[in-house]
Amino acid sequence: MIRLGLDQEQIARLRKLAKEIVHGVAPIIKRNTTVSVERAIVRLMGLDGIDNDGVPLPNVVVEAVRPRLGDGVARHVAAAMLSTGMDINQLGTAVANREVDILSFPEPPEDELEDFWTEQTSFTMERIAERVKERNEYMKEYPPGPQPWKYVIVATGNIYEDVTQARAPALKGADIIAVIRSTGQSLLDFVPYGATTEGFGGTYATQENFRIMRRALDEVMKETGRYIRLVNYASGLCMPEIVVMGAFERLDMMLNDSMYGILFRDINPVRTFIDQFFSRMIDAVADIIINTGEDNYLTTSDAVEAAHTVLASDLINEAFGLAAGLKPQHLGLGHAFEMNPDIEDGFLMELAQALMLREIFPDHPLKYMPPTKHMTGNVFKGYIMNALFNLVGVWSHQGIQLLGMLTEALHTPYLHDRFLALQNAGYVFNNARHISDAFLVNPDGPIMDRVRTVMDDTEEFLKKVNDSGLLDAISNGWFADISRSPEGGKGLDGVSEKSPAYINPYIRSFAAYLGREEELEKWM
Amino acid sequence: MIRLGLDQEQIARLRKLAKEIVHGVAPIIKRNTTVSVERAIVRLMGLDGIDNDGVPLPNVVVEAVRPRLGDGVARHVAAAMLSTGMDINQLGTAVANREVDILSFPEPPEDELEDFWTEQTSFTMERIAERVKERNEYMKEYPPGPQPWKYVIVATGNIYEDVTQARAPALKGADIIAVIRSTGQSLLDFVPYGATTEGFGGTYATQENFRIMRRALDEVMKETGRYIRLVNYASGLCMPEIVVMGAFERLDMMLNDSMYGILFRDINPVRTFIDQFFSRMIDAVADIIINTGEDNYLTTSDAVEAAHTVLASDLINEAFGLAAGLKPQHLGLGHAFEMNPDIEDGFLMELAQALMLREIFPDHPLKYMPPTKHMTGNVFKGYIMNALFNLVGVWSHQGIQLLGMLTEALHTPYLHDRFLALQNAGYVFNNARHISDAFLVNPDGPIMDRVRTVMDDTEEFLKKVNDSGLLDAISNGWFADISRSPEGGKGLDGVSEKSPAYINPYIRSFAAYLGREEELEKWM
Amino acid sequence: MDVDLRNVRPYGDTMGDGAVQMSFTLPIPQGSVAREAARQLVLSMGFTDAQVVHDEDIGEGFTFFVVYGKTAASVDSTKIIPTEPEFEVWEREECNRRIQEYFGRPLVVVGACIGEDAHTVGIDAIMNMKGYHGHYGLERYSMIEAHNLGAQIPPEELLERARELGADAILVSQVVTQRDSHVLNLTRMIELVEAAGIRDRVVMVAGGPRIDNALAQELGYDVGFGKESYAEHVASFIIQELHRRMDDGRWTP
Amino acid sequence: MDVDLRNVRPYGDTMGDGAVQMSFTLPIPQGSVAREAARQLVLSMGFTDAQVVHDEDIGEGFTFFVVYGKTAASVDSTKIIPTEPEFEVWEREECNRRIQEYFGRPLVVVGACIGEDAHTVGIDAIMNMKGYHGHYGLERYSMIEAHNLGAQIPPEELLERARELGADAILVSQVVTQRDSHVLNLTRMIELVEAAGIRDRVVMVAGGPRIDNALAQELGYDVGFGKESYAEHVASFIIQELHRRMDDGRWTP
Ligand code: B12
Ligand code: B12
Ligand SMILES: Cc1ncc(COP(=O)(O)O)c(C=O)c1O
Ligand SMILES: Cc1ncc(COP(=O)(O)O)c(C=O)c1O
Repeated sequence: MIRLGLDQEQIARLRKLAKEIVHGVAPIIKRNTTVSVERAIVRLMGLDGIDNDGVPLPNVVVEAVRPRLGDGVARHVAAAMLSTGMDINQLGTAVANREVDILSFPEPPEDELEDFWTEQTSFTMERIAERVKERNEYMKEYPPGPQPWKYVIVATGNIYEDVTQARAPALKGADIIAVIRSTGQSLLDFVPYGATTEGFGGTYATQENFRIMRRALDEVMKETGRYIRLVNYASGLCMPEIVVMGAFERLDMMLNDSMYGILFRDINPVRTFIDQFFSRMIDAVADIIINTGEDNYLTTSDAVEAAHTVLASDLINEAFGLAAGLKPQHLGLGHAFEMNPDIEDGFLMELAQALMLREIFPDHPLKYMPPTKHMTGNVFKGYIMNALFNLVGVWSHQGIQLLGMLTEALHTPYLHDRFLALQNAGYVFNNARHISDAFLVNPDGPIMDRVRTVMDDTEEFLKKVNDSGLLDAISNGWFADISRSPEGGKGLDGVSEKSPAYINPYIRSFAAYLGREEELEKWM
Repeated sequence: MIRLGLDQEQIARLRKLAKEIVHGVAPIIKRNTTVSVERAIVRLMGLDGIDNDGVPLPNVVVEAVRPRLGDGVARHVAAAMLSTGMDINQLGTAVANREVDILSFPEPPEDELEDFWTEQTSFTMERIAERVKERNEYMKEYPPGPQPWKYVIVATGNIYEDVTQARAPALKGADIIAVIRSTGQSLLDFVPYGATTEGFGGTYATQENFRIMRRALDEVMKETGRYIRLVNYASGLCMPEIVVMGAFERLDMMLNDSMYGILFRDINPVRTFIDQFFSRMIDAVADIIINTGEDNYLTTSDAVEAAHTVLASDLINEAFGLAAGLKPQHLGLGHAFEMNPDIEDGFLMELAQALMLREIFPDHPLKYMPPTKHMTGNVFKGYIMNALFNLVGVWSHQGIQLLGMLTEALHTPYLHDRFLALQNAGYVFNNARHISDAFLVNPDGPIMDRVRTVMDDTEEFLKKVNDSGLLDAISNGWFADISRSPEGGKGLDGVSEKSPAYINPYIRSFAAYLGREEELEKWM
Repeated sequence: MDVDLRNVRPYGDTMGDGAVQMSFTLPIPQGSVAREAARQLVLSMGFTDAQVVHDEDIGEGFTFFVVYGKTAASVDSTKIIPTEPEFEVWEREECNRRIQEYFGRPLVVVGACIGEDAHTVGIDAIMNMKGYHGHYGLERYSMIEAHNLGAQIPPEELLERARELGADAILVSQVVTQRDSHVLNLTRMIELVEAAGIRDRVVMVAGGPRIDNALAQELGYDVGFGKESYAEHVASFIIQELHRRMDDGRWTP
Repeated sequence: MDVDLRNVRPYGDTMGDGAVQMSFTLPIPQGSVAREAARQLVLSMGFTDAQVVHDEDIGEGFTFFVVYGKTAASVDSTKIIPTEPEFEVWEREECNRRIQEYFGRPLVVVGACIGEDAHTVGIDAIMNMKGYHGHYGLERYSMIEAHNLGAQIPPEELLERARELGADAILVSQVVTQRDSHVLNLTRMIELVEAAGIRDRVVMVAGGPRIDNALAQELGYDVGFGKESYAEHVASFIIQELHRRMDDGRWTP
């Protein structure tokens, strides 16, 4: 394995800055809750289904509690359930049918409540633990392929068509299948329900769709003897709820960035910071690898100039993630091969950055995005850009290699686009398998020049962000050349200040499970 | 520039073995002449044209001398010209028309002969020198592109169509255009005449075709400001004659291998050894870079197992070439990227070998052949194999990069196949321009393992060849798994033992020009 | 090179050879039936020769093919009327000068990427100060008042803002085309503009990598711009279109 | 997956969508006329949709295109009769056993790559001891006497040697196909065999990467083998063909 011999003290300084930066937003996270966190809580309790108008019951219940959301939905649900003896789904249906006024029940005695929550949370924890155990057993029996894991997306809009499009590549070597969501979903303030066949540019993330795809991939796993990981997207207005669904349906990875929704979906920053934190605690408990979206920065900024923002954001995502209880092996931090292909020595700069990230994040399953922005209708050129990308992937031991599609500039992948992508990666990975053992980096060469530039720029940038605070940095447009203010963006009305009566019973059990009571106290 | 730090003593041993091997065949070369050498002599004197049956005049004249070919055609031609006062073309026509009996003239006095040859050879030397000067001036005014030079072939069979197919890539970045010959030509014991439009899998090499293409490329040179090199194939039964034509028409490179014709065209070994020697002297005088054909070995043998035969043959070709007066900068020694793409670490082995050759032949414009044997109808896969090939090319500073065609397995290149090949090389070369400055070779890694294996195998192999002699080695099938005996093959009847009266007046003037009188004495 | 312009055919290595490369997938398992099916399929498209040079099982009973063929089809290139918009392209300064000269006031241009489409880079390339590939955007034109609303803007909102701002031109970007979502959105937008009775008052411009002028015009837009269009194209077109309308008396500044 | 086998069409991401990728060059300069010509050309092949996704000047007035389209063409895969030869493939030992059983003597097979074609690797793959891709060649078959004459063999010479050796089968390899040189050579060969009056006595086998059974049969051969054929295919076919002829009384060992 190649070593750059990076300055460990500088790395420590970078990490320290990132930690300070994220702690800067801890108070605002702790002070507030969101409708999506509250909906996630009732989902964790087992609430599912829709009302007669198709509104998901978690939305129905949380809407009903809305006037007193600051208390937390848990408090009112517990009171109602203890009073009526209903289970959570009965309660949800009753609320939907306006048979009960959820805010009308008396506060139950403290000890009864204590027992109630112990029972509820242990039911949830067991449900998740079962999935984790299942995954571990499967992985033992059907060991997944080696890294870089070959990751392909399916995006037909129709879950049944997606199954075909997912099974074929899984049979032909894909390690990970990601089901892309319909364009609009991340801005919906509810999670659609049931099996769906009508998405645009992707398929709705629903619990039933998760189940259908999980089942299909488990079948392939049994046919091929290889565990196939399933990914979906949590980012958006329902981030924590989708992670709950993923935890219940044994998804293995979730797109779960601390800032993507803010920058690329114009979701309110406060809303996002709260949502990402709670959802990542669930990921941690469910042993789900998160993927972050730094690659997106390079679609709006120049990849050469903005390289340091990627590293900076990776460090911030790491700091948030560690705070929420994730381990390095859960942190699929993002970066990308997005330089203009006409740049002299562009390949060397890409390689430099990939090697640098590998050394800064040694235990993290780094998520590496292929060329997208500079792909064109010249599918032949695109195919060799993907080959060089794959070479960097195997050379720098990336964890998660999102395979580049030769038709990236044209359409969501056709079946054979994915096949060709697998063939490309398969060829390059195998044919250059031990390339990192074959070479040492020239300490005076262009690789180290690039690494030093990016690291120094990152340190300066993080200092600046730390000085201004993360919210201000975002509103100054320092990330991805996009500016978002803490008072703007979608979903702000779903943020409520917690009342002194607020409870979220899962925090305690998650914290206990993760052994992080003290740290989490600062955050939630 | 990357350094492997090869064992210089071992390299010296390899060179010494190769030198001994080629000197082993010097006596046989010196003892004999061939019809093609003799035809080359009259061509050097200026003979050109065809008789009424379309037979080239050089063939007519040499056929006429055939009964006393051991004296050399020069002796008889001189006598005839001095007696009749005809110039060489008048004489040729007269012979064709059976107006003179070329063997009937008296031996002229020694001093008259001396003057005659001084005049003839200086006419020839000047004609060639003018082309060399022209090239040097053009190259100054229109500097050629940097190495690796991008080399593409045209092969329509029609010289006019070839011009279109050559101009387009030259405008789009090709540095070298090679006009491939028709399938049958190398086994013809004459050189076709005039502009031709009817070749199979290539276009006949004729002096007029050379002229047409040279003119077209000089035009492109003026349009683009870049000198475009022109290549043709000399190998075959007319090797020295074609080199004469190339020297006269300012070709810049010639395929001119010492063993290719033997192995791949079943041409008699003795004939080939003589022909290659004389033709390379002409190359040397005309400042023409030769290309050798070691790549071909890997089309019949396995590229992993036979790698050492490539290096061995390169050393043999070098030794022959240096003996004939070529300089390292004229030696476009061949090798190829021909391993099965399914091999783990195949890319590393290819890279190892390319770096090794670069270090063993530091001043030689190495000629690097792309994947051919393992190309299939999957043009996408083929395109990325070519990308990795190009990466090795720029990494190991190859001199002459024959661009791989994605349709290699299908047809001689279409216009856009060549364009895509240029785009592939252009992208990879530029995007990884200084890769060799970026890395050092791990002395304990897979690159050095491979290099050591190949060098050791080569040493053993050369020892074996030296022990048995080159002719026996060839007849044992040690090169390219093909066995050829010195008594077999095409063109043996064109070999004649020299009589004591033999003269080849050009040997002396070439030797003088090249400053190698002593060495050449051993050979011709 | 001798080209028969009335009879233009693909060129491989001989004029008129009709050489075409294709690749596609058939939903039948790899084998001789699939190969023959692929060959017949290509022949049925008017090819005189179809070589199935590669076939590969890509899973789930699908087979991927590479085919080289020679087509008998040709086009008469002398009869081609390009569907791309015809207008003169002026530099930024020239645009500013013409606006001053023709209209005597700055033009108001309002743009957005509509519907659920969140791709801003295209509309930004046209509108934002910094532009794209060294071509400054409309915001830098002294005689253009450019309002870029960004992405994921409902058509209703774009219309409302355009009316508020007194837009002379509305720029609509669409990047996502899956299941024809761009067609749906573009149609919705033009319908709203027409229903609002302001169609004559505004130049309607559509753009995006998969948009072309023919499609845009079919949908009722004045023009459509695809990949590699820049602010100067858009500005020049708008000026010339409004100038035309002024001449016809259909529009006054 | 729901496939209508009577109506098989290319598949991109929706059953029946007809998605096809193409690339080709037109001999007209890059620009809007060329792009429209490319589009019309593809539409004229029966495509319902043709997106010119890339066009690039490749010099000398030529333009290279990449086009994605949706074809309306389909094939009825239930009606496809594969043109590939139908016979049972037997392992080497099985072949030897059958020869012994059917004919009681070894079969004599003579092969060459004819004409100016110098590609030996293909015929070697079929005939030489070591074979290809782990499939031993005919020389290793104890009940086959294989004579490989190599490449660049004139058809006349191959015929003469075949007669001398009393060949039961003649294998003809052709790799170079430019300007249909393979057709010329294969035709010349079969004509010679017929003229010599021995056509019934020998199985005529053609092979090469661009040869297929349909072409070979059209030219008068018994069978043609393309890429990925091995000695066992050739041996099995020859045995079955001779056995058939024996049954018909057209041939005796
Ligand atoms: C960058 C990018 C993103 C970024 C967008 C960031 C941003 N703020 O814009 C992110 C990562 C967020 C993103 C997300 C998605 N993307 Co996206 N993305 C791209 C990508 C890589 C580049 C697009 C780009 O910026 N090009 C550069 C700009 C300058 O070019 P342009 O848009 O063509 O604009 C030029 C012209 O078209 C024209 N133009 C454009 N608009 C207008 C308007 C007017 C009025 C005029 C005159 C001209 C004009 O002028 C511009 C300059 O010349 C493309 C792939 C590619 N290489 O093209 C995919 C691509 C466009 N994305 C795609 C998809 C499907 C998505 C998602 C829907 C995937 C998903 N399900 O999650 C999401 C969701 C987005 C949503 N809700 O719309 C698909 C679209 C497929 C299709 N044809 O339907 C593509 C083609 C990728 C693919 N192969 O799947 N994407
Ligand atoms: C190796 C090679 C050479 C070697 C040949 C060495 C040798 N001793 O054979 C050398 C370097 C000498 C060579 C030279 C030339 N070659 Co060449 N060569 C190739 C190459 C790279 C591989 C061919 C090969 O060995 N394949 C492996 C064998 C095992 O496969 P195969 O031949 O298809 O055989 C299999 C089947 O087809 C079948 N089969 C074949 N024959 C037979 C016969 C029978 C009876 C049966 C049953 C089956 C059978 O079984 C085999 C095993 O499955 C191909 C490109 C490619 N990747 O295919 C070009 C290629 C064949 N060559 C080509 C050309 C044009 C030439 C030249 C004419 C170029 C020139 N003008 O100089 C020369 C001259 C050769 C001549 N006079 O014929 C072209 C042919 C184009 C065309 N379709 O017309 C190709 C396709 C390259 C290209 N794109 O231009 N070549
Ligand atoms: C971190 C992250 N989340 C989510 C998405 C997709 O989000 P959406 O579903 O909002 O399009 C992406 C897209 O690339 C991403 O990088
Ligand atoms: C050294 C050399 N000479 C000549 C040729 C071509 O020879 P011919 O014209 O005999 O096909 C080759 C082919 O690759 C070669 O490598």
